[in-house]
Formats: sequence, structure tokens, C-alpha cells
Amino acid sequence: MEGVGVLFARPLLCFCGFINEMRNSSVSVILRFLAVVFLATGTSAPAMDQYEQRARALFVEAVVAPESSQSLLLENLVGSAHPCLEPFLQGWQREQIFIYQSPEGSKIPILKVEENQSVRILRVDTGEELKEASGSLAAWNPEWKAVETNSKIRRSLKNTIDLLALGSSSPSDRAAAALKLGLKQSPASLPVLESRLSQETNPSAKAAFLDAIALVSLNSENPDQRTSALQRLGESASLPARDAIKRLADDSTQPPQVSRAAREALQTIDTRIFWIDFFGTVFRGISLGSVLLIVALGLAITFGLMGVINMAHGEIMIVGGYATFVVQCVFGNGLAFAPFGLSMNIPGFGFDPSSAIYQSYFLVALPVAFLSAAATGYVLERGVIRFLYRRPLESLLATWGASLVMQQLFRLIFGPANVPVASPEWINGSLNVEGVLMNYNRLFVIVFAAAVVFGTSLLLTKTPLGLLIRAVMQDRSMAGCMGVPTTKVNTLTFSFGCGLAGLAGAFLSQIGNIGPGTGQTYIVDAFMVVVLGGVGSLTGTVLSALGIGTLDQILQTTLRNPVIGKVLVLAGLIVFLQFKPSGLFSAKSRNLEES
Amino acid sequence: MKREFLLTAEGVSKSFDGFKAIDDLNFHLEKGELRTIIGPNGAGKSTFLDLITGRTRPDTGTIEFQGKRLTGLREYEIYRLGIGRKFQTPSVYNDHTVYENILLGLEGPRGVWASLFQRISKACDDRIHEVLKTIGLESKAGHKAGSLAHGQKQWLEIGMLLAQNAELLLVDEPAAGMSDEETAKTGELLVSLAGKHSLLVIEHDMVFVRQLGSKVTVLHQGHVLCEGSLEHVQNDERVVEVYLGRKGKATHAAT
Amino acid sequence: MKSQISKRELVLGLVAAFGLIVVIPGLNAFTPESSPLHVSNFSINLWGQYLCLAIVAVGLDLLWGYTGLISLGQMLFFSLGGYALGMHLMLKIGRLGQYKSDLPDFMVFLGYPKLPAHWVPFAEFWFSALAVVWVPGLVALLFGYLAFRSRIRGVYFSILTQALTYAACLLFFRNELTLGGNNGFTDFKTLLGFQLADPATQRSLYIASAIALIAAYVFCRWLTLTKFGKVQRAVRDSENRVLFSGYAAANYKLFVFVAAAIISGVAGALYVPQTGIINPSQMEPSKSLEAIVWVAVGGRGTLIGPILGALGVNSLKSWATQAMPAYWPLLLGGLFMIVVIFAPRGIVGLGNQVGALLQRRKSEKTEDPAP
Amino acid sequence: MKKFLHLLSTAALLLAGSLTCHAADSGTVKVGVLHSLSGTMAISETSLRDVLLFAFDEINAKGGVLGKKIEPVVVDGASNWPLFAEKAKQLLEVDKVAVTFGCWTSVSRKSVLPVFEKDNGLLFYPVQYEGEEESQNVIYTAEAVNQQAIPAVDYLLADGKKKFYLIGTDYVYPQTTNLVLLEYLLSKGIPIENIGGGLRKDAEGKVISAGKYTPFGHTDYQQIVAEIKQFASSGDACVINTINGDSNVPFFKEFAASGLTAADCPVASLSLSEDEFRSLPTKDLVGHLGCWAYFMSIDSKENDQFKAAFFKWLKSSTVPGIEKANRVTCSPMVLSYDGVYLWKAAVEKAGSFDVDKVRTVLQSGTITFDGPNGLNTVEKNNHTKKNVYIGETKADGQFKIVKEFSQVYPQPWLKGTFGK
Repeated sequence: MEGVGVLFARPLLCFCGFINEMRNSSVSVILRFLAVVFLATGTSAPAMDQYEQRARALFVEAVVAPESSQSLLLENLVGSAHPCLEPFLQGWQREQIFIYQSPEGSKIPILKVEENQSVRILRVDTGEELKEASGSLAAWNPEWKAVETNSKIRRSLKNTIDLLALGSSSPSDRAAAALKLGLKQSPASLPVLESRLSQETNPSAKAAFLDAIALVSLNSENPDQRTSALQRLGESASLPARDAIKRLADDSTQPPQVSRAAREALQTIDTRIFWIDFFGTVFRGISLGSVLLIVALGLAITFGLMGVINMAHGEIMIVGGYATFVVQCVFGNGLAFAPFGLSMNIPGFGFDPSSAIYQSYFLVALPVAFLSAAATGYVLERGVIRFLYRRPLESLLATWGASLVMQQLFRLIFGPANVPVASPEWINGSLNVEGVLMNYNRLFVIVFAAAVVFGTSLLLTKTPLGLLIRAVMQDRSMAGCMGVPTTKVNTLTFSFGCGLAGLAGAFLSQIGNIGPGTGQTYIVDAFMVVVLGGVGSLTGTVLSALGIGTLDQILQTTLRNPVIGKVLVLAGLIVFLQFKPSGLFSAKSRNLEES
Repeated sequence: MKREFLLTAEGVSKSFDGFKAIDDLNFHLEKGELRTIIGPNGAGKSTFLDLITGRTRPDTGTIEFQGKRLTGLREYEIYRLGIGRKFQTPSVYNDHTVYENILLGLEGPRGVWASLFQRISKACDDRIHEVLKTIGLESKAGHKAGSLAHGQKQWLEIGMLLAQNAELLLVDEPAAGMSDEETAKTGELLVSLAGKHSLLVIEHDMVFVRQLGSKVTVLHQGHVLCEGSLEHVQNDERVVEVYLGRKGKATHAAT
Repeated sequence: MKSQISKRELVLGLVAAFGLIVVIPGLNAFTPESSPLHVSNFSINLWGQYLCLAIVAVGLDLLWGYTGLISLGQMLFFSLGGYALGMHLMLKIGRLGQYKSDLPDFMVFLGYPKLPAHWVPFAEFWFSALAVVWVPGLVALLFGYLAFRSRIRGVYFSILTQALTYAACLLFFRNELTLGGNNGFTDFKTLLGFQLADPATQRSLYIASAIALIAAYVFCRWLTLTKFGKVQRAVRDSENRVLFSGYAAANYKLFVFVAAAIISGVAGALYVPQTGIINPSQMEPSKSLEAIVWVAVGGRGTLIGPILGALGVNSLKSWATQAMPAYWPLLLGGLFMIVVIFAPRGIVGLGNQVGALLQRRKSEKTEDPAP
Repeated sequence: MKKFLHLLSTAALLLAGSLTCHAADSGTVKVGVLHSLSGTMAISETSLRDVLLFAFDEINAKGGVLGKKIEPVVVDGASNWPLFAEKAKQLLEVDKVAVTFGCWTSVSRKSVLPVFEKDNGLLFYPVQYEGEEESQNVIYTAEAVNQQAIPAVDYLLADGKKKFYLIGTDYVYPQTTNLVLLEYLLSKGIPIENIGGGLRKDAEGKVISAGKYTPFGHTDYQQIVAEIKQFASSGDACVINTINGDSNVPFFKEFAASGLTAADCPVASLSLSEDEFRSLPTKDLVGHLGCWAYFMSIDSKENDQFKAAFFKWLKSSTVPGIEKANRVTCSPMVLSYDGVYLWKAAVEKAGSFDVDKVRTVLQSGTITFDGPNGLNTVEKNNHTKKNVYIGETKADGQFKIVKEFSQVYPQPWLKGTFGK
């Protein structure tokens, strides 16, 4: 019996890795906890106690029951739920429970657990691994039919899990579970909550339990209880409770002191919401700004420094995006596509999507995106732009032609549809600071943008290449006379700018979609950022990007309209250039004055 | 009491990115006077013209023309007060014929509507040909300006100033890229214009300056170093320091 | 372009005009369908549309070819003109719409109880006809005034015009603008009491477009003859010199910009009843860039070039989108790149290409470097 | 002289171009296919062309219609609405097609509608739409609002949802649908403050727009998702999503990233079918709902046959640039396919290709086709009665059917029918 605990621990631990897939981190934590418990008890695990047996039995009954009655059976299970069911409930939610027809014809529900490579099969009734008659471990059989679910069943499963979560090890999960229960506002749950509360030690979880209880007692017949509950919720300014409180506040039949208390509670909550919105908006503004910044940075080089109007900038970004897509596929099961009708196939390593190595594909994708975009830029510069350095307006037109061609090439190579790029798990989920949500992918974009800008400015100011670049950009012919290989530098600079665009594309694939036409959606904004920032000034670009981003978001919230803000920003920009025709920061010199 | 000047600049300063191109410049020009400004490169000669013609605005100080304040006016407004300018590098309309170039320079209404319905009167035509004769480009009237030689372009631009018949002519290095003989002719032309017009000539070529034989102003590091006849100026040791001083050092180094 | 009208040019012009205004519609009206000379109603309608686009091209050339301003927002003015007339056409549908209501259909299913005030005057034809002129004109005037007085020029001007049309596009997509949102206006029935469905009406619209095109051509040609035309080209070649010759370059640019906008507006107004729809996608930046293609391909700085460009590229498009949809964008894009790089003067200018190129090289040496 | 010659030659060329002669050989009947094969809508519409061509081949292989082989005339609307009108004219006036199958977006349909009414053509329209229209020249095989949005809401209500957040792309379909849904939800006793996304009222305080609207190709959904997160914080909330095409990716990525799941707040998407899933990271969509008249996962003999035949046809197809790899079938495709057979049935019953005759037969309410999605019947209002299915998205980009409403009668005119 000794091995049992360990036996469980392994699949459970590997579960945690797997469950991470779903953005339901609480679950994974619960499982870690359970795993630990089992490890602990493993050494001195007695035979399965009767509660566990009962729980398992009920669960099995529910699993094998016809779909119609399953959710009902699950509801019954709630009362006698047992931690040991956690993985199986989870498994069912994700349709990982199968029915194994034993040789003697009895239906044995089993749980399929995928580890990185191998598959483990656990019996629901015993929790042990499924064995053949011979006693050897049974091999996975794709014939086995999964026990299906529907939203009704999933909800019942969820309830059970939620209830179990009340006993979870992580305070935050206990708190969340408590609130979920409280929001149901069913008096039935009061005893559970109160008993849990009495055992609760963690302050934040305690608060949550109190809120939950308060929520429930909002429905109590006794007005004093309602009032005190309201006061309680007011103090804790609990957001979820708002609706419930509002209902009371609007309900004219309530006695005066109740409705007063309700209004006060509502007041405090709304002020809290205001601040959450405020800081949230600022954060989102900065993150949008960072996106704009990354998108515009390449332009700041090609347009700002070289004076080349590259209308194909957007498409070059998307090259980076497609590169990311290809890398992802190579890490996965490869990529089958039909460029110009002839079908091609890029083999993949076939890493398991949940494996850490697959998750890290993005890190590999970044350099690939940079290089492929830079290469494209090189071709563009050699093929088109070098003829047009003296004719900026016409470089604009020619590159637009190039962008048309590139878009169509994307269609012919990767098909007209957007390509799906799945973000790695580690940039999903969000950080919750006092109710202000900061999504990791957004935090990531900010850090990423900062890093890229920093790197670029270093390259421009600290390296010999940077020196050459700046020399050429200041005065081509002069630099030429001084023996600087201007054509080389031009090509290098342009390719570098395009490389940055490629990074932007790789990045966009994480928050947006990648398709033949995607580039177009960003190009105007990008130009605006550079023009506003002032040509040839990184600082200007940074400031204008962040400025536009924040302004846009603020207008979006205040006007409650996602577009007018954008329009106003564009209009404001045109007006702004009245007073500073050369942008926020412009290298002011006689040369510019003359133009 | 202070005398009436055609052009006065007082306490004018202008700097680009910290570099003081013009530094507390005071300058006065009388009506009908021909004045030559000399000075080493970067002395701020051209910048001074930029400031007068409104191409750039001074940071401090005032510039007045016939008692009117120029600072803050736009180029074409200043032009319309009667100030014409010839650039250092000849700037003419390469795509237009020589004739059209003069026509565009010709004095007269400058408004949009006028330009739409204005016909070229006999008088205008005569005036244009007269100017063309003076600058010796009559034979090339029908040619595109772009096809002219450097010197001829210089002439054409001077011609445009003549056609404009401005009160004050600002002439930036008119003799650059001209043969001696052309230079001489230019000199005569300018001298002949003095009196009827007032001229401000910027020049390097000392021979040419001597030929003009006008009062000379020496600019150095954006302010007036000294003023007076060419002889007076050449004997001023500061000037020697600025100009010949370097040469002196150079010779020392040589020996 | 020569500054005098030669006899030959006059004759050719008249012949061309006659062909466009009389012969082609005549062939449509008076020849039997069977005859090989017959021009079908379909092609008359198609041609009418092309001619409208050609008008835009002429206006654009006035800006680009003659004044050196590339507007990437020309189709905005086209659309504004179209919308101005479109509003009238919508109101003239009357109860013939899906809902048998006095309101335009989209207002009914967006639940508008009554006609918004700013719609009311458009019931009068003369009002919307005027709007076709002053709305684009006014927008151009405001934008141009701001842009030119703060010396926004070259690529900056282009980018800003693009931003302008982009912003307008986003705005017009919004349904709360009460201009039909993404669907725009469609399902028109009558114009001045004539059934739009009637081939005769379409023919008249074609003739109107042809006349408008020739009028635009004549106007621009006349402009090149005046002193204005000379100043205009002077601005293009060396704006500084112009300023120091006492011309308020900004005013000249503004005049041209507004003129071009109005020309486009009229074109749009003629275009809408012939296509039977106007919606914000006409304002998408790419549409205006296409207009640039017509001019570039035809040959800027010549007035006939843009017309040929517009007609040629569009008929090519019509054909290619059917014959080889997958390769059409490659064709257009490639054509454009080649023209811009190797034939900056377009098909018309191809002849004296070499000379032109040499000219360009020279002139650029002396010109101020634009950033 | 040269210039003028230029002009003349171009003119001649253009005339020649537009004067192609059309002697349709008697053995065939011309049928128009009007979809965007380029531009933004090509993503969705190309699949419809494919399935139509497949249907034609299938029919021709069985001897065609009234003994005539179908000769498809495929034109490209290029996602350009005026061009749609132009191409429609061309189909009807130049190619003289007997019937046209096409259009996806409402605006394209609206732009060709006058043309079809003028030239008395016949258009089969296969894509779910906002209703409020009933042209004599259009047969709507598509889902009307009461065949998609309403059932979806019914399902969510039955699922115990109390708060509905409406979000869509700003064009006529979402606007109209959401107004209808607003009326419907209110009539079902949902308080107005439980309907998220915001309301716009006119001067009289009459609601003229419900829900949040973003433009086509919108990419930044942070603000909106944050709003939804708050909206859903008190539980029992769901989202009715009519966002079109591309923008769904940033929306769902943001939605997933902010920790919302199908369990807390399911999203019912009315514009996302299996075909769109090919370009979506479906793992972000698991558990969210779809509602269509057809799902690829329908388990029926007809559907299996259809899928098998279609994929076989794709393999052997010689259509240039056609996608052969990882194709799927979806509702708009199947409704296009049904349309072809409904038309065939009508023609054969009428014994003629004449539009008026065919229309009368179609409107007799007797024309049916038992397609991959079950039985389709053309009703008197030019719409079709058909089954409606609700499905939950699975990680493999398929739907798991959780509910079926059988044989729902089409009601294009819903606004104002639910009363307060």
C-alpha cells in the first residue's frame, strides 16, 4: 500500500503541468496541494477510507449514467465530495474520462493522463493504474470512447470542484471559491461557509468568507442582518457584490436603514471601480503605446533616419509574423502548405504542446523573425529603394506597389486566411493589483518594447556601425566623400529597420492575428507616431507612441466608443503639427530649415 | 537725434543648436547705399540675409526696413516691402524658360486671382526684353533655364531682381563661378544700380570687392568686427588677425 | 507641356470630345444589339464610371504633376461628393424601399423615428448639387489651410492626407454618423425624376461624365496657360525661390488643392448614380493610392496621361479581376513599381524618357534636399 | 497626333474588351457565381465558390438540369462593393445567367439588390444575415435572426444566464441583430441594466443602438474585455459576439488572457464557423458557443456523403489556386450547396429556366431538399425552413452539438414583434 501515494503523486504532479493549459491556475495549485498531501500520507496511507470509497462510487455511478441524469448525480456528489476526486472531475471537464470494457464485460471508467511522451491510465474506482488481467499495465487504446460532457454537466462538475476548492491550500483559491458560493446567495451554503470561516486563518481568505456570508445574508428576512451585511460589503468594497447590493438599493420595499446602507455601500464600491478603471486605463494606454512603439520603431529608422517612405513596412512586419508561425509549426507537428499551388511540407520536431521546450518556441521565433524580415528588407532596398533615395515621394509610391505584391505573395504562399499563432502559456493570465488587471502579455509587450528601444539606441550611439549610420543619414554626399561606404550603410540601415519591423510582427502574432492584410491595419498609425515624434528622434518616437496610446485609451473609456477616440487622435495630430510642424523632437538645424 | 536708415538691425542674435550664428549684431544701411559684407566662412553672412528676408526668425533683436519691423513677417510679405534676394547658389526655375523666369520676377500683383487673369501687356514684354538685354541673355529667352551655364544662371537670378525693381537688393556672392570678365561686368552692373536701389553684397573675392569700392562691413562670429572703406578695414589689426592672422601662423608653421 | 494651344491640339481635342460625347452614346442608342458596332448598355455604364475616375485623375495630376503635391486622400473628396448626392438619391427613394417608409431603409432598421435635421435640406436637388461642390471644397480648404500655412509639404503632406482619409473612413463606418455606416447608400431609384434603371438615364449620365471630364481637362489646360500655371510649376520646382519672388506659395497650393478636391467631388457625384452605391470603403487609403497609380502610369505633368492611365488601368483591372484574380495584385503592384522606377513620366512620357531623366538628375543637384 | 492615336487605340481596345460576344451553346445553362476571390472577404468567400463549383460538377455528372449542363460564370467581387454591382450587371446583362449564387456581406447583397430587381435576376444568398429584407429576386437560404441569434439566446437563458453583453463589428448585421435581441431579452424579463455594451438613445429616449461596436479589422480589445470582466464579475454572464472575421483573434486572445473562461462567461459567436476556426487559435475558444443551421460534426448519412464527396472533389479539382489542404465544411458552404439543389428542384418542377416561372414554383412552398444539414424548405417569404443547431467549440476546431431546434420557420421581420 505504501507506493500508492507516490503512485498518485506522479500523475498528479504531471497533471499540474498539463492543467496549466487551461488558464485555470487555481486548479493546478489544488492539484499540487493534493499531490503533496498524497506524498505525505503515502508513507502511512491506510486503506481507502469509507468517505473516499463512497465518493468514488458515486462518481463512477455518475460517469456511467446516461447523459441526461449525469448532472443530477453529480449534484448529489457535492455533499460527499472528496479531494481524491479532484483530478477525475477535472479530467471529465476536459473529456479525458473514458470507459474501459473489462474482459468480464463490466464498464470501468478510467482517466487518461498524458505525460510529455507516455500515457498513464488511472481507474476512477480505485485511483490505481489500469492493469490487464495479466497484471501488466494496460496500454492506451484509441478505440476507447470518451465520456462526453455538456455545459450543464460541466457546470455541475465546476460546482463540485468549487466546493472542494473551499478546502484548497492556497488562500486565494479558498477566497475565490467562497465568493463564488456567496454569489449564489443560497442560504443552504451558510453553514458550510461559517464552518470554513471558523477554521480560516489567512486574513484575506477570512475577508472573502465574511463577504460571502454577507452576500448570502443580504437575502435574510431580518433587516438588521441585511443592514450589517451591507455595511460589511461596503467596508470591503467588494466588486462582485455590486449587483446584489444595487438590487437592494433600487428595491423600494426595503426599510429605510437598509436602503441607506445599500446606497452607502454602492457609493464606496463605485468609487473603487472608478479608480480601478482609471489605473486600468493608464496601464492599457501604456501597453497600447508600447505596441505602437514597436510597430513604429522600424519606421523611425527607415523613415526617420533615411527619409525613405516604406509603405511596405506593414507587410515586412507580417513577414516576422509568418516567421513566428512557421517556427511554431516546426516546434509542433510541422507545416503543410501549398505555395503557388504546389504542395510543400515542412517537418516538425513534434514537441508536446504542453512541454516547456514547445512553450519556448517564441524565444526562438524572435531572432528568426528579425532575420527573415531583415532579409526581405535587404531585397527591397537592393531591388527598389536604392533607385529612389533622391525621390522620397516616389519611394513611397514604389514601396506601396511592393506592399501590394507582398500581400498577394502571402496569400499565394500561406493562403488567404489568417494563420493561427497560439501564444505560449507563460504570457497568458493576468496580474491583479487591487482589482486592476494587468495581463501578462501586456506587461510583456511593455518590457519587450523597452528592451528593443534600449537596444536600438545603444546600437545607434555606442557602436561604430551606429556612428556610420548617423554620419550617412546626416549628409550622404559628405559621408561619401569621407570614404564611408554609403551604399553599404544604406542597405544595412534599411535592413536593420526592417528587422525591427519583423520583431514587431513576431510580437503582434501574440496579441493579434497574422494574415496577408494585417500589415495595412498598422501602417497609418505607425507613420503618425513617427511624424508626431519628430523625424530622426528616438525619444520623440517613444514619447509620441506612449502619448497616442494613452490618449486613445482615455478617450475610449471616457467616450465609451472605440473609434471616435482614434479619429480625434488623428485630427488632434493634424492640428498639433500646426504648432510644431517638425514634430515633438526634431533635429533642428539649418538643413531642415531649408527644406 | 537718430538718422533715418533704410535698413537697421539692432541687437540681433540667432543660434542653431547652441551654435551662435549671429551674436548681438548691429547694422545700418542708408538709402541708395552699396555695402559689401565680407568675413570668413561661418561668420554668419548668409544667416544675416536669411534673417532679413524672413527665412529664419531672430531669437532676439529687431530688424527694420524703412521703419517697418521685419521680424515676424513671412518671406513674401518682406519681399513685397521691396527687398529682393539673390541666393549664394543660383536658384532659378530650371523647368521654365529664361523669359518665364524673368516674367515671374517681374514687379506687379502677386495674388492668386491676379495671376489667373493677368495678361502679358506690351509694357511687361518690353521690360522683360530690356532686362534680358542688360544681363545679356536675350538670345536665350526661349531656352529652359536648366540648360544655362552656372554663370548665366547667376545673371538670370540678378535679372529677376532687376525685373522686380526692388528697393533693397541682397546679393549673395554674385561673382561665384564667373569668369573674370563676367565678374567685371557684374561689378559694373551692381555699381550702376547703386543710388537708384540700395544693395547689400556678400562677397569673398577681394578683387571684386575692391572693384565695387564701397563701404565694407566685416562680420566675424556673428557680429560686426569693423566697418569702413576697404583700406581702413584691411589695416585693422583685428581683421588681419581674423584673415591674415591665420595665414601668418601658417607661414610660421611652414618655416 | 507647351504654353500655347496649337491648332492640331485643338482639332484633336474636338475630335476626341466628339467621339466621347456623341459617337459612343450614339452607337449605344441607335445601333441594333446585333451589329458589331453596338455598344451595350453594360459597357456604356462601365465607361461612365471609368470617365468619372479619369476626372479624379486629372484633378490629382493638377496637384501632383503641376504643383508637386501628392495627395493620398483624393478619394475622400470623391466620396464626399458621392455622399452629398447620395443623400439626395436616398431621400428620392421615397416609399419604394424595403420598408415602404419615407425614411431611408437603414434609418428604419436602425430604429430612427424621424429624419435627422441635417438630412432634410438634401431633399432639394439644388441643395445637394451645391453640397457636391462646397463640402469637398470646404474640407479641402480647412485641411489645406492648416497644412500649407505650417509649411507641411512633401511626404509629410502625403502622410497627413492619408491620415485624413483614414480618419474619415473610420468615422463614416460608424452608424451613429447617420450616413448608413458600412453599407453606405444604395438601392437608388430616381434622379431628377428619371428612373436610374432606365438605359437612357444611364446614357445621359455617361454623357454628363464625358462632358465633366472634358470640362475638367479644359480647365486644367487653361490653368497651365495662365501665369498661375507658371507660378504653380515654379512652386513645384523651387518653392523657396517662389517665396523670395514675393508669391504666397501657400495660397497658390491652397487654390490648387481646393480645385482638385472639387473636381474629385463632382466626379464622385457622377459616379454614384452609375454604380448605384457609395460607402466608406471608397475612402480607404488604398483607394486613393490606386488613383495615384492611374496618374503615375498614364504620365503625370501631362493632362492626357492621367486620363489614359485611369481608363487603361481600370479596364485592365476589370479584365484581370476576372481572368486572373489571384495574380491581379501582383500585376498592379509590379506594373506600378516598374513605372515609378523606370518610367517616372508614365506611358506618355516614355518617348523622351532618357532626356527627361537627364533633366531630372541635373535639376535635383541644385534643388534643396527635402528631408 | 501620337497622343490622340493613343486615346483612340485605347478606346477601341476598351470597346472590344467590353463587347465580348456571348453565344451560349444550347447544351448548357449559364449560372453566375458572385463572390470575393480577392481582398478582405476572400478568406471566407473563396470556400463558397469551391462548394458551388463542386455542386455544379456533381449535378453535371448526373446529367445536369433539364438535360442542360451547368456552365458556371465565376466573377470576383474583390471585396469591393461597387465592383459587386458592376459584376452583377455583367452577369445579368452580358452573360445572361439563369441564376446567381453569391454575396457574403450584407453590403454586397444590398449593392447588387437593385441590379437584380432591375434586370429581374435570381440570387441565392447563403450567409446568416440581419433579416428586415424580403426581395422578390433573392432566395435567402441563409439563417434569419430567428434561426440563429434567438435560439442561441434561448439556450443561454435555459442555461441560467442572467447578464448578456452584446459586442459586434459596426455594421448592419450586428446592429440590427442586437436591437432584435434587446427587444427579445427584455420581453424575457431580463432587466435592461443586465444588458452590457451600452445603449444609444435618440432625442426621444428611444434606444437606437444596443451593444459595443468596433470597426472592421479592429485590433485593440483591452478596454472592452476589461469591461466584460467587470460585467461578468457577479456571475451568470455571457457574451453575444457578432464580431466579424479578423477581429475575433485579438478579441479572444485578450478574453483568454484576462482569465475569462467559457465556464464563467461563455461567448456565443454568430459569425464564427468551422471555416473561420482554421485561422483562429481554437484552444482560446474551447467551450464557447456557436449557432448555425449546419455543423461539420452533424452525424448523418447525407452529411458524411457530402463531406466525403466534397473532399474527394477537392483532391481532383483543377481550379487554379484552390486550397486542398486541411479544408472543412461550414454552414454558409452547405447553405450555398442546398441553394443549388433547391434551384435545380424548382427549375425541374417549373420545366423552365425562366426566372418568373422558377420563382412562382419556389414560392409555392413545395420545394424541398434534404441536404447535409437536414431538410430545407423554401417558404413563401423566400426564406428557407431548416434545422438550427447549437454547438460548443472543441480544441480541434469542431463543434460538439449540444442542442437542436428542428425545422425552425424563417421570420425575416422581427423588429418590434416582441413588444415590451
